[in-house]
Amino acid sequence: MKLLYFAWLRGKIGKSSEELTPPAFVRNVGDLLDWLEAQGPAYKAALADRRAVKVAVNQDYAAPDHPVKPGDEIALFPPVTGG
Amino acid sequence: MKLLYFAWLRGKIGKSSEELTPPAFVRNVGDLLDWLEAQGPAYKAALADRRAVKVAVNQDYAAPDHPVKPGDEIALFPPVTGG
Amino acid sequence: MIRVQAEDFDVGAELARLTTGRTDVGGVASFVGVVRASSAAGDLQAMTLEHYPGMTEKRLAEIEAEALSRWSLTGSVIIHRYGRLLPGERIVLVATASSHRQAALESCQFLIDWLKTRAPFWKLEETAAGGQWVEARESDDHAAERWRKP
Amino acid sequence: MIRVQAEDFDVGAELARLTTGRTDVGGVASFVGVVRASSAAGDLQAMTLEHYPGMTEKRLAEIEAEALSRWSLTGSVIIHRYGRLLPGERIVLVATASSHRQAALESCQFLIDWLKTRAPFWKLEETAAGGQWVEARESDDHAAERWRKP
Repeated sequence: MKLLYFAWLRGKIGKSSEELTPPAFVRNVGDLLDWLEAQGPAYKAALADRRAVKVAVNQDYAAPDHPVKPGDEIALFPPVTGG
Repeated sequence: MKLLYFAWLRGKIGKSSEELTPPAFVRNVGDLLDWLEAQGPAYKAALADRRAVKVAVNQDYAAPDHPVKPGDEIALFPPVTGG
Repeated sequence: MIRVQAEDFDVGAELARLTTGRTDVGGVASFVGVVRASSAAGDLQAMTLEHYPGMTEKRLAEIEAEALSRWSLTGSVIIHRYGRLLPGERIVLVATASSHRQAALESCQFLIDWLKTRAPFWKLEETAAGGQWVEARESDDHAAERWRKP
Repeated sequence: MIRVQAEDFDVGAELARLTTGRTDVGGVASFVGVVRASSAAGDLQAMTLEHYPGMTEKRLAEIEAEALSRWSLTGSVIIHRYGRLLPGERIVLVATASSHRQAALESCQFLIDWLKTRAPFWKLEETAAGGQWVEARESDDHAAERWRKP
């Protein structure tokens, strides 16, 4: 699946996107964040405050129980501040 | 005093302004309207529905007990409908 | 700034004036009133706005001053036309600028609500049936009432 | 109509587009957001707006569709810029047109409130101390919440 990172999440993780293939037990957004957090100190720092991380799956806002699957575009970003 | 009439009050009274010298007992807006109403059928028709007549004395909205005196500019008009 | 005039106005230029050369403005809210072709009286051919020269300017200045006292604004403008206007023509512009969006949006709503019930303008609608003075609407009174201070 | 772009926009032209060639519009409400020079972080040198190409357009279209379903509007426009902007520069325009002023004013407020909490944009403020991401404000959440349907 394709991961996208925005704003300070992009800064902390150190890239704006990457192609990842999580293991099979990653079935939803919550699983994905748990797994990502274990991928190294940069991810751990970025995801430490889970309330500050919003997720979109295929460009729709998604809750932790939203399913994820190969081919999805999954974006992680802080609460929005436009307007 | 100078009387000004606007919108349908101007139409009913048949003029947009006039100089009038009411008798001494006319001391406030209410007195003035009572006296005006007796000045002929056009005035009577225009002032029949007193709630539909708003008054300004020297360009400030004025209640019936607002004093009037020689030299005042007194305007009669229906409720406003601008904007 | 208030203006009462027969001529049309340039909305873009008026709004730009509220921000040009300054960097303390966070938002500009505006409302433009336009002549509609359909009215309670039927299909409108034109609308004539009568006003009370002198008092109209005085009341608009007063309404603007009230907005400036209630909200922290960096600027405001009220332009109201008079005379004969055709459907689609602009009647009025109210615009407010502030460092904060909510102050701009609220005060803009306040200005148009108060203007509708306090500024001496009267609308005459021309339809195929002739000219007819528009009656004041209770809903406008209610809209203005909600801004009354306790 | 929604647009997400780096370039500035012409407010007068955008508002005129909502009324040109039609006579069913009674009012056009608008809000223009502008970069302020002072922020919580200090004096601002610039602000950079990051967005999520694709999702941003999708969310804005959704927010506009929601406004069109809640109010009887004759037209609407949302334009949001991205990239590096200097103090005094325009960030966003929302405008709504309706036969009735209240529908235009309310839906304009709704659009800017929802846009602030739902459209994927992030502001990076540049001050003498460096760049700092703006934190979401609770007051913006509250402003958006009041439009939630029961």
